[in-house]
Amino acid sequence: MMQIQEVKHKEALTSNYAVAYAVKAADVDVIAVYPITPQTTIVEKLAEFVANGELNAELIHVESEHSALSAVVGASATGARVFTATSSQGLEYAHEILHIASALRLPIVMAVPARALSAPISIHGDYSDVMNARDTGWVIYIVASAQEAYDTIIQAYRLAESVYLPVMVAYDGFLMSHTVEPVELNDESEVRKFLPRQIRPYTLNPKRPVTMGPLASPDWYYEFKYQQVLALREAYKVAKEVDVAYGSKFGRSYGVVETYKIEDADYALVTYGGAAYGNARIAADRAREKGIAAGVIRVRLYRPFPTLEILKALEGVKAFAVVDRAIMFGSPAEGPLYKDIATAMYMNGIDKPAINIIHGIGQRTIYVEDLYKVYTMLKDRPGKEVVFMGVRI
Amino acid sequence: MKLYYRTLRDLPREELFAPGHRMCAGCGAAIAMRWITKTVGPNAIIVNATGCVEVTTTPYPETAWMHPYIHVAFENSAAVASGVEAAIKTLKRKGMWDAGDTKVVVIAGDGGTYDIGLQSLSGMLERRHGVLYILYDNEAYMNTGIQRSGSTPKFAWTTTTPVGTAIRGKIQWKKDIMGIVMAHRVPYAATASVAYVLDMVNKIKTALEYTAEGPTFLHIFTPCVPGWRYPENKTVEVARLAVETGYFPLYEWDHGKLILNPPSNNHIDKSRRKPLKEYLKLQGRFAHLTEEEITELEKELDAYWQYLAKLAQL
Amino acid sequence: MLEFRFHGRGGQGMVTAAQVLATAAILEGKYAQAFPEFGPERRGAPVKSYLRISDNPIYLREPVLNPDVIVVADHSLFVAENPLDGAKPTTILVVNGVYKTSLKTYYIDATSLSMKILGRPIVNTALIGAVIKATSVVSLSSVIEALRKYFSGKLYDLNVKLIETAYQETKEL
Amino acid sequence: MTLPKATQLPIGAVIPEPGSTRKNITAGWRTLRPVINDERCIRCQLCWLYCPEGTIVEKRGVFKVGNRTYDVKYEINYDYCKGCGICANECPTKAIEMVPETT
Repeated sequence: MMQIQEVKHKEALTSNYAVAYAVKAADVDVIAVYPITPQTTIVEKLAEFVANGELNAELIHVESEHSALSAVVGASATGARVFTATSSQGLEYAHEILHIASALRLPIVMAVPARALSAPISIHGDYSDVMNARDTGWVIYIVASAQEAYDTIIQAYRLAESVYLPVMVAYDGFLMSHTVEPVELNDESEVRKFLPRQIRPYTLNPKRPVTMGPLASPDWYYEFKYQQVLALREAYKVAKEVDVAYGSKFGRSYGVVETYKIEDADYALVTYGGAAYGNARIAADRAREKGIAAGVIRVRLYRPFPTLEILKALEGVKAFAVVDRAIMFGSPAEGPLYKDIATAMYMNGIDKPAINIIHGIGQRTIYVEDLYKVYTMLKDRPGKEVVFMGVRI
Repeated sequence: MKLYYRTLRDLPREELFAPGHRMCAGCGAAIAMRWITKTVGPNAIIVNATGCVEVTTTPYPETAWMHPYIHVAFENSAAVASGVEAAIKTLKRKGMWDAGDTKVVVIAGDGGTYDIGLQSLSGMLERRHGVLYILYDNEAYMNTGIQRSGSTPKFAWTTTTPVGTAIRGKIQWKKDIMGIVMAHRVPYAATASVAYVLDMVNKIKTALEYTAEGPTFLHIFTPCVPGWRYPENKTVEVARLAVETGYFPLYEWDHGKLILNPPSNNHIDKSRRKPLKEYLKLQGRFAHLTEEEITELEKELDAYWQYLAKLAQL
Repeated sequence: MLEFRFHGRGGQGMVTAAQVLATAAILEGKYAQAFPEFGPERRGAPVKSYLRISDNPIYLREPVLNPDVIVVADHSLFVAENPLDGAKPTTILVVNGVYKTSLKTYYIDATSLSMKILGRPIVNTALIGAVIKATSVVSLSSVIEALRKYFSGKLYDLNVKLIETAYQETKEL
Repeated sequence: MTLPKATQLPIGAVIPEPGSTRKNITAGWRTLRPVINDERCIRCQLCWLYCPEGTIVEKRGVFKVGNRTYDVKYEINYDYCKGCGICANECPTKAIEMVPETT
């Protein structure tokens, strides 16, 4: 029988624009944003949607990122569906409110095209900003394509509103934020069915007055922090369910960890984000041409950390390298993902050669050739070390 | 201002600020909170900046607030309120707001307004959110234990402006926050004092109603027992003397017009004001002042009154 | 997979040129990726942009190092930059005005043409026409459709006219 | 007293009960207690107006004091009075006296 394959319509969008389309589809009520490169084009697109009446939302042009997050905290507490976005210094500036947003248990969604931190000032991409936010109680996705950015923003609302936690969707500044790619957009009415309006247990409403953000003494404070621990554990389960539900409705799902040719791999690269992952796949192909059984693991859900999936993916490999695009100065190993995986392995009694590659800092180009070399390193001299790659030493 | 309440008999009777809170005995801000909550009525959302009022009214698992209330941080109450206001607007438009004409009221101290919160306040005023922002001014960081702020008056003792042999109290003048707010061309801004409750509640109500047009601002003078070092039964007396000596004039900025309110409307003529000394001598924070220093303060006060008189003529 | 590198100056529209071609390819059901050499875009400063078009999903996120097609908006860029860097023997050069190299070259007087039709020396649209003529990577009609995402009203009509004329007038050197 | 477990508390440290500081009796803060002499009280309302705690209670009814009749009477809710003495200080007829608390 002949199959008629439907050619799905795709738009040519940058990841930033894809995010804006997802926000529109989610029928967001309040958006507060402040311009910062490379995030700005998200706001520009959203402003266009609002100006054209395509999105029925209040767009608050705040005077800082700190106020952007503060305003969406206020709006979310009032029961609105909210969105904000920032990068780099903006995320640092708003850092204080990151902790508060998660502790107040507000389902805020924020996009972060990841960018390096000053000084010296760099407008280019790396993950220093996102990694500084990793312990703030937010759910953090790091996505690898404009399509995934679109899909994940929609998933993020469903997740956030199920577990009452804010969700950050991060991706490569410039390398994705400004790269036009094909994106299949969902029917907006279907997105809205996927994201039904929920009655939250507590919002600011004179009919049901509650106090939010009180003072907690040592007798009470810890319990609320522990609640957040539990909420993130719950988010780990729900994120997977949401991804499956999204996949069955819209035909695309990603898992919390994505793997490439890992099943029979001896050597693996573990990484996050579009450039490191995309180029690692090509490098793995090249390595396989040379007889090295190479595979790639991409962490999509970064917080809560998908320990089980990563350990499972690494089960069969002889050695692996973690490619980090951020530096944790003064750490025993300077890569943040490396630290997470090392902890996960140690706690599970696993000991394997594991190299930490630091690369792509301030958008230093991660060449396929560089990553290919990492596979040869893993094969020729597997050990435990931190390698600063691509830097003039 | 509109006269919503002509006599004390007209004042709202229902208490909307619960006792049992931990504000100091004799706290000036507590008097203000009582009258703010009563006057705005139940259909309002309170956004509170970090500060004395916040920590003393929300000791988990208790709250003194009977309104929906949120505290987020120190410097951002105006931004949070912007979000609350925008949310109500959109939810109304989408038919998802069931509470009717809900007002948004910020309550913030002088630290959260003059200093760390000035940026978000300016942003909120510039964007013209329909929010009533109420500053309760106790002229220092009292919550952290009496440190100087941009609102602390010249020569005042605080723990960070001690009276030493080389420097005696705060060196700088108090910032003119009303001038800053008025420069944003808000529909309405006013000063008020807990000693003049009738004037204060009419201004609260006026400012609240004007939020339909845009942001409004109230600067309420709230003496602080431990910070100003006076006996706890003297709060209203100190607040009254601040007005009677001309130190804290009562006036309002109504759509570009500056109007001095009684009794300050009589005070352009210096002879109608009580000597500043009467206000200063009640307070331990000014106990070290020399005659020369008092003269300097009086000179500056006269200059300020000349400035106000000019504004009132415009 | 076909890889393109565009050389221009801030304001000449070379980033948009890559995006328009990517959009046209995506309209045709192909995979494409267009991105600028990222930086704060400043009028007059040399800029590069990149384009990949493929029948399969594109995972590679390197700058284009060995382009199949090099597009140069302005002769002076041969002095300021080295647009031929990484060129292969099979690489095709598309250039505004006649410029002789060892590469197979297509040229168009994009400056005169854009001045004539748009009244402004914004050469990107003309060069898109030249690229289609040189490579047939997408159809002219797809590009005209893709242009709708970037221009509207009279400006759209003028750019369509510009692209069609450029397509006709592009010659092989 | 056993305090609730983390899972038993509302999320986000929300306090769902408005005005719940009423559970906290602040009577113990007092060293001096205000006592109203109803004979001297002229019902000017100033104590009620200025009390920071809202502890001056306005009672409606018919109250005969000497040869005068009032429709209102002021009493003090000693549960919350912190004894600041503003009421006594502001009273124009000195109808309120601050007397030492006896334990």
